[in-house]
Formats: sequence, structure tokens, C-alpha cells
Amino acid sequence: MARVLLFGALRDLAGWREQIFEGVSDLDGLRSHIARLYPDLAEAISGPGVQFAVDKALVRGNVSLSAQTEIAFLPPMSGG
Amino acid sequence: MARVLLFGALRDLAGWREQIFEGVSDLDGLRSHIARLYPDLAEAISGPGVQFAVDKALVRGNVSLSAQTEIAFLPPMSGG
Amino acid sequence: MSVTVQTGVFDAGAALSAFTQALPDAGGVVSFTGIARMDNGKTQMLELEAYLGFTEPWIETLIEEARTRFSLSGVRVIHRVGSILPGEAIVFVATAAAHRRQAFEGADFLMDHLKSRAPFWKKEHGPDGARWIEPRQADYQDLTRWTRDQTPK
Amino acid sequence: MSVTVQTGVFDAGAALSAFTQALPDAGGVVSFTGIARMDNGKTQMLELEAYLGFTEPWIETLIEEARTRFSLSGVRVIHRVGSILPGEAIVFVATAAAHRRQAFEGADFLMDHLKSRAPFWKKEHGPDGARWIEPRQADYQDLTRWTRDQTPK
Repeated sequence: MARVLLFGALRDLAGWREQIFEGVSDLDGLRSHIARLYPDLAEAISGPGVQFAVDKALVRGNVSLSAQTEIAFLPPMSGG
Repeated sequence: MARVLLFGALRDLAGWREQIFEGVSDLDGLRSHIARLYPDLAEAISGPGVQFAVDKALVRGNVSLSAQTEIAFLPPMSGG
Repeated sequence: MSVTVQTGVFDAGAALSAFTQALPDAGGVVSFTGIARMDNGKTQMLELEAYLGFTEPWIETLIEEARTRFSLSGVRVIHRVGSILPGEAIVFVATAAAHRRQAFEGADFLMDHLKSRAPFWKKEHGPDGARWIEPRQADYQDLTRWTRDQTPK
Repeated sequence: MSVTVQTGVFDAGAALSAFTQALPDAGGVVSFTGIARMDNGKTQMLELEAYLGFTEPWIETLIEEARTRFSLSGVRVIHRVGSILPGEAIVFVATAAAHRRQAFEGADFLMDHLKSRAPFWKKEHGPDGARWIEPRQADYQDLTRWTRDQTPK
């Protein structure tokens, strides 16, 4: 189970802020899942400058997702 | 008539803060006057870095003093 | 806690008083307050989003870097999120140090990094609608000031 | 009046609040507060003297120079004179500008000049007696930062 959070422009694009995805075991699996349901969002999160945080730590590449993982998709940060 | 003000270390040296001198018509005259009465102070105000203000404006060299002039002897400023 | 991310309006002066009173022997305290601007009516409201639990630790790490680099004896950061109206404070940074140059450079360093790198997302609402904004090029350029061997002279 | 020379204790936070509230559309406000230090018990009291009627206009002229040079939309200076105890604020400088770099540089410039050049005389009272102090060499060096063609980078 992955709790997915969207921020900034990604949230506006998807039309939701938070959603729980069942049956995903790694980040690549989650991406495929998203690509089927939300092709626009999938494209946006593949774009330059989008970062990923798993349980509030930035990650790169594929990572396995344990139960109750929080995944955040972070568009380019604007600063404060 | 000249109202003389002393600041900082000059005031401690002279032991007074303000004094009225009668019968002085210019700054050189005032200096001679001070030299007779307060030789230590006269030497100190000839020292490097001591500035003079006449009616709250810095001056250099000799200037004539009209009636009721305020002369301030300013030792090197310490900053705030 | 030296960093607070909050939705509520705050008063920069009250924050400065509280910060200064808690310091035992600081020589100099520098504060910066960033205020939402009208831009001649172009901006009616700012919407600022943080990732709570991620944004604060990021700022804490930045504070630790500044504290070490500039020998700061104290640092305070307050950052608004949510809806911010023109004239309201967005960010407050205060630094304390034995000597004023350190306090100035510490505050300057913190602001340059907060303005360009911090995990916030900002949406500007104006008469022509709303748009998400990214850091200005000038903000990125400011950052290069701190990557040389020396701090800026 | 943007400069006040006073014997009474003041609160830097209250000064910052008053300054910020009076500004219509500032983007950034920087403040510096200089606080009397104990220096590990070496200083028990500072005695600061000004030449009233001469010191304030000197500071006003400095403020005008800073306002023009850094495009400041507001400047506030408060300076204590008389007997100052460790922990009390001696000087408060606040600058407001559209962009933060101008506000930072304006405050920095004002402090460098106030600390080295301003018409004040300072006496330090400690356990070994009292002595009049002159600016540190470092204060004069800070001044040279502003005499180049460019402001410090």
C-alpha cells in the first residue's frame, strides 16, 4: 500500500492531493499504475526537476515500497 | 563670548564639561586663553584627531567667533 | 525549536523580541522579514505550500550549516504557508553572533538558500488568474555567492 | 524622524514592528540590533556620549546616502546614549527595500559607518576601572568595503 502525495502544479494537474494505491511493491510499479490511471500525471512526474520522497526522504531511481509507505511527488521547488 | 563644550576623554582631562569664556574673538584667541588657564587641555586639543565644531559645524583652522558662539572640542570619535 | 512553519499571521517584531530575550551574550542580532508585495495590484494573494515533516527538517539542516559556518549563537526561522495577503510577512529569519559581520552573513546565507532551494511551492493569485512560480534567475545567482572558497566580501 | 538618539532603554522588536507597519509596499526589511556585551565580566557598564544637535544630523546625512545608494524605501536608526548595561540594546538599524539584497546591503553599510565614524564617545567601565575606547581596527577595515566602485559582492 502506497500513500501518494502531490504538491504544487502536480496537484492542480491531477485534481487530487492524496490517494492510496494498493498492490504496488516498488516505485516503478507505482509509476506504471499511475500511467494507466492518469497518463497526464505520469508524464508530468517524468518531467525534469520532479523529485520523489519516500517516507519524507528524497530518493533516486527505483526503490521497493514496504507496506504503508508515503510517496511524495515534488515538482521544482519555488523557495520560500 | 564663547560657550565651550568638551567631550569624551577631553572632559575627563579638564574636569569640566562646559564653560563660558569672555573676551575671545576668534578660535586662536580661545586657544591662547585655554593655554593660560588649562595647559594640559590646550595640549590635548592640539593632539592628532581632535576636531572642532563651531555652532555644530566642523571647522578647520582659525575662525572668528561672534557673540554667543558654541565651540565643541571633539576627541577621536569612537563610533556607536 | 528554531524553525516554525505555520499558517497563522505573525508579527516580525514580536518574533525579534522573543529571539533576542533568549540570548545571553550576543553582540549582534540581524533579522530579515520578507513581506508579500502587491506588485501594483498584480498579486492579490499568495498561496504557499510546504510538505510538513519534510520542509522543517530541510530548514533545520540549513540552520545547522549556517550556525557552524558563521559561528552563530542563535538562529530563528518562521515561515508562513497557506493564503498570504499583500503586506503580511511571509518569512522571518534572525541570527545572533558575537560580531555583527557573522550575524549579517548568516542571515544573508539563510535567505539566499530559503528563497531558491527550500521545499515550498508558491502560487500567485492575481486579476488574470493564478500561476505556480519558480525561483527567479536572480535567486539562483545569489546562491553562487556562497559556493566560493570565501564568504562574500 | 528616522533617527532617534535617546537615553532610555528600547525594545528592538517594538521598533521593528513600528517600522514595518509604516511601510506600504516593502518586499524586505532587514534589522540589526547591537547589544552591550559582558565580555566575560570585563565590561560592567558602557557610558556613551553624543553631541546632541550634531550627532543626529550626522546620522541623517548617512541615512540619506544609504537611501539613495541602495534604493531604500525606509530607514530607521535608534541609538542609546548614557549608561548602558550588558544585555541592553545600544543601536538599532532597520532598512526596507523592494528586494532583499538592497535591504541587507543598506543595513550593513549603515552599521559599518555608525560603528567607526559616528560622533559618539564610549567609555567602558569594568572591574579594573574605566577607559575611553576608540574604534577597533576591524571597524575601519569594514569601511573600506564601501569605497570601491562596486558594493560588496
